[in-house]
Amino acid sequence: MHNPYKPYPVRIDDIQIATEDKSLRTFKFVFLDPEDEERFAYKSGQFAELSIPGQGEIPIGIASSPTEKGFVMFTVFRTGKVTSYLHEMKVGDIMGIRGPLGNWYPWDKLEGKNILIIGGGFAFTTLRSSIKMVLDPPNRKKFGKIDVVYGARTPGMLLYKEELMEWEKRDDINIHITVDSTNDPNWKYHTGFVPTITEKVAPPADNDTYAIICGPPIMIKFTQPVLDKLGYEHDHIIMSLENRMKCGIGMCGRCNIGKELVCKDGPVFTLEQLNKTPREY
Amino acid sequence: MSEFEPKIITILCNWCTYGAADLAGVSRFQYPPNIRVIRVPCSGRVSPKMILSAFHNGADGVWISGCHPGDCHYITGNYYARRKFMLLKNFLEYNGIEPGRIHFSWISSAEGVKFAEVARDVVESVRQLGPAKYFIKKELDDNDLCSCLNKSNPDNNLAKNILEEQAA
Amino acid sequence: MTMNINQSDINKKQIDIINQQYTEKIRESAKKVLLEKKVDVVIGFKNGTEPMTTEPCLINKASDADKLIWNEHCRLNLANYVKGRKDKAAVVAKGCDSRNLVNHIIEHQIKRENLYIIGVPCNGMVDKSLNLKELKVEAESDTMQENLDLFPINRDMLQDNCKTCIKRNPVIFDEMIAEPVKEREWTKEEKLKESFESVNKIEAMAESDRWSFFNDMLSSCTRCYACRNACPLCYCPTCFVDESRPQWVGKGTDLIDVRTYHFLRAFHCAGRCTDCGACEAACPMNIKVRLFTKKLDKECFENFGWEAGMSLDERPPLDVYKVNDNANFIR
Amino acid sequence: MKIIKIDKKIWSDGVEKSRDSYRLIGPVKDREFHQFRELAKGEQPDMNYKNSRLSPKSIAFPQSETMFIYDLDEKAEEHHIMQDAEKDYSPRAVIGIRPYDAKAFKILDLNFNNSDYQDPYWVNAYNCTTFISLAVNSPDKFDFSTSCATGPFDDSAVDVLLVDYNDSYLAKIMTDKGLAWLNAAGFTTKNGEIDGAVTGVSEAGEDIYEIIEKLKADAESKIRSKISFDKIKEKSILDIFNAPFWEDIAFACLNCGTCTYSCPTCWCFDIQDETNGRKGIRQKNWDSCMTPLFTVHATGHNPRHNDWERTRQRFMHKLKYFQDKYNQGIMCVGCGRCVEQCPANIDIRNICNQMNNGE
Repeated sequence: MHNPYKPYPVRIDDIQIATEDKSLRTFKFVFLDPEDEERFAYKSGQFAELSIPGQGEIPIGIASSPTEKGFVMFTVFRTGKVTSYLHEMKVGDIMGIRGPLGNWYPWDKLEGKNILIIGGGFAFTTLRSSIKMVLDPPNRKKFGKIDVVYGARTPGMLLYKEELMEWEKRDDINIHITVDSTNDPNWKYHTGFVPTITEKVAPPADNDTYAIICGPPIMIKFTQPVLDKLGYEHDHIIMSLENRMKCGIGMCGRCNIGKELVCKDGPVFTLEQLNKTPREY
Repeated sequence: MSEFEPKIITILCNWCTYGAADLAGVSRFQYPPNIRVIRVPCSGRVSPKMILSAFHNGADGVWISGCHPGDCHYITGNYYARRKFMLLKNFLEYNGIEPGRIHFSWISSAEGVKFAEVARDVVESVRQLGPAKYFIKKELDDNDLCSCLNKSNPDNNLAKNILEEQAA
Repeated sequence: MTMNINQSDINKKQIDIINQQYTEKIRESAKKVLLEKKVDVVIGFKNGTEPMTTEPCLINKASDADKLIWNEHCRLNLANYVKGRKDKAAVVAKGCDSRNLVNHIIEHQIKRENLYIIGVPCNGMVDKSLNLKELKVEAESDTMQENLDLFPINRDMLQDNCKTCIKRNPVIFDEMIAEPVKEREWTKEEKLKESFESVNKIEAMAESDRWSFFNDMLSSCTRCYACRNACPLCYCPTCFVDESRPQWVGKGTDLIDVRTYHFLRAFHCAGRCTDCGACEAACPMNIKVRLFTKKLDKECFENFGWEAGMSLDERPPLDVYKVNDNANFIR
Repeated sequence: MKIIKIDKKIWSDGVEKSRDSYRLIGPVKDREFHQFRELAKGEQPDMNYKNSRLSPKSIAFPQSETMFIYDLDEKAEEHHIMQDAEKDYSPRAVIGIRPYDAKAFKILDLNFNNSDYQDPYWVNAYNCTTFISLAVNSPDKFDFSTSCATGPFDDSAVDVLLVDYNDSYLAKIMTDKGLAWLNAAGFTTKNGEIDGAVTGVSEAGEDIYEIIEKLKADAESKIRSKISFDKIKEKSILDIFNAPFWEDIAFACLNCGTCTYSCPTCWCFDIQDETNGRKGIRQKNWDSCMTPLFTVHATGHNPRHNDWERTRQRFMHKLKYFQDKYNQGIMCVGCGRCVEQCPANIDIRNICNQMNNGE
């Protein structure tokens, strides 16, 4: 019997400081057993449990794209016991990864559609995975127009800045970067909160346009009315949730919102689905 | 027993006894190497959680030392600590810990000699008692064989007997 | 009416009469303070869903006042239900509840002016495990009511802490629903001997016996934390058992972790515990957890002459010191 | 399905004999209460027990179970890699389990064993267990199992249902697994023959079905508390979730874990690492939706911050979410443990009826 609690052993291959305040680091992991990489086949939007023996496990969205081979990547905010420990770990250290877990953004349904991706702060990880996947040449033609609104507090808090700059230059994706504020006189992108920028740049709502939102609760709270105003249907608004998790496989019982388990039935839900559940997230 | 070398967790206040330990060191007063020093700002900072943690993790004894009454860097920290320690010591003993496992002292930063002397006494007293017996976390291992059961100790009905006796 | 009644003389019928009178007075007071808008809510007991059970309840309408009751099964400590409240609350309080209200006030958990204390002179609470023994009758049996009618309340039937109660009447109150009951008068020596008898017995054991006595006593503990949650003293935003950096207590079933939990929980109540017995009343495994807190009560009484919750003007013993406190255990 | 009659005189010898091929688990009195635990050699299950204080779910879902072991010593081989803990899944028989407690295993199985994931610790332990159940002739006053699609004589989740009848146990053999245990106990011969083959055991006569039906009807008639949940199913989750009665229902609740730990169908758990020196274990521990730590985020945000919200979660899970998710009734077998043990008289029967009938 496959044991879903057993992590695949991995080695830390690379660690990059991701933001100016050093509260986020990006880790690249390599599977000790190359066959585990195949077993770990994932889709953009899924998450995994990072497992550090002696410390515990944490559910983190997968930031690498299935089109990137040879490693999996996660960007982790330092906050609790396990993440603090992880931030102290070094390249070459051995730990575990358990997954992939949860559902993913509905890529089948999104084929042939325009996609508006809205991200805020360090919830941009699975969105980075999504953008990377969509921009992969064999995939790009499957989708319509791609717009991305991504905001952070300051320029230094933007994740994956080099990639953002690259995407900025492309003409098969519209990147709208914004920061809450900056004192950089040369800042040539947007300044302002994500909902405001979304209202300005979002493509018109129609049956062929879907919005994917991932960000802090406050951003989601104020973006949703904007999308309503723009006329986005609730089944066209796709959101990714977070809740405290342990097992990641729908058994331990803590992450539920109503009868849905965020770890297994989610983390991706349409707003239409969420409207029917208690807001316990 | 002669080969037994006790491990003593020693919690010292920064302003007095830690200084005394330093002084004992630079003055080359001999004291046994069995003590592992943890420095805290004040003896008032010491919590019972720390004492039990020391025993969980294999300490054979605990020694806490701070400034003499009236000399606290924070004026009154050790006065409060004194009341707490008295209850703590008595409560530990009530739970079954032997009296010689836990020690308290006031040693000023000028008392390097006293530091070495008390260190020797503490180590000796714990050595006499032998390795710690209580509050030690067990070796971790697969516990399946007992884990399918609700814990129970059918042979030991001590509590029941005593309580019944009390009820009678 | 004065109720100078010797516990052992009270039988079930008398108790019923007292309960009836108390209940009526409590309802009357509750109605009055709600109608006069002296308080926003009244916290008291209502009947439980089974005979000999009660449930703490909150009412905010005078028309609901008739839900309130009083009997010898009102074991839980209602001070536990007022901590942190911001509104004005009336609380039905027996002696020990009032002592815990005093604690709350001096520990700044609640303001005296937000409380209206409906004082209840207490005749003691019946031990809940007696219910099980005496009244574990089969569902088809009609003997239950008979059992209830014949049920005499004597000292043997009281829960342990009530047997050695030092304050049956409320310490502070805004009104009393009956004349105070007689308090037991005893000397310090009598107290040390009788009130702490259970502790004295354990102290008399050999060290290793004490260790195994408590191991055995706690072997059925599931760490449901009912004892902690029923205790009015336990209001830390994060309990030490939930701390993760560092994690002081393991979360498995290791008996050492169980011992550690009970040790630290009791120690945290040192100098604050009123011996209200809510912890034991709540324990689903009927573990005598008061044997821990009672030891610390004894220490505080013996060394500092302290009994918790008896006065609004004195600080608890671990919050104060004397220059000449006992130091003979310190080198 | 066959019914045999086992004389009580030969019962304990048979139980002891079955030990050769089974680890035996049964109810024994431990201080005040009965508990299920592994029976020591020569120890018999107490067949006159009323109810065990904790449910027997720990047979396959222990309060604390080691999943993996690991070594943090970099010099050790395979350091920092989770290794499977050793397990003993040799056949176990649980003797005297109440029919509704056995039924609870079916409910837990929905959670731990589904088409997407299988919890190997649960699945293996459940599969290796034979349920020799004992019907309840005299249900106690907290029992409301008949309202919960089970009951004192429910044979749907057991391998053998024993009925205490005068000087005998009537054994209803429900599965091959059950027959195998009866064989091991020597109550039947190897090929399942009975009549005349074993002293003290006889094939029950035709009238036995009627006798059992009568005992069953008697037992069921003694159960007086009833709950209904038919209307809960029809209402929307949000309607019940937002109903005005929750704060009132939950006022007395202490948010301790008594109900969740004693409950045979509460399955929530936690995963924890424990390290001693360089060696450690990863364990699966019971957890309770009553504690704030159950759901608090690392940021400090807690979706169920208030005490009463956690109480609501427990009852919504058992009586509504479970119904909606699995369409197999409620997540409760009516054993009455939570009602009996709750320090604050939180009574699931009342709450269920309120959810069913309330606004």
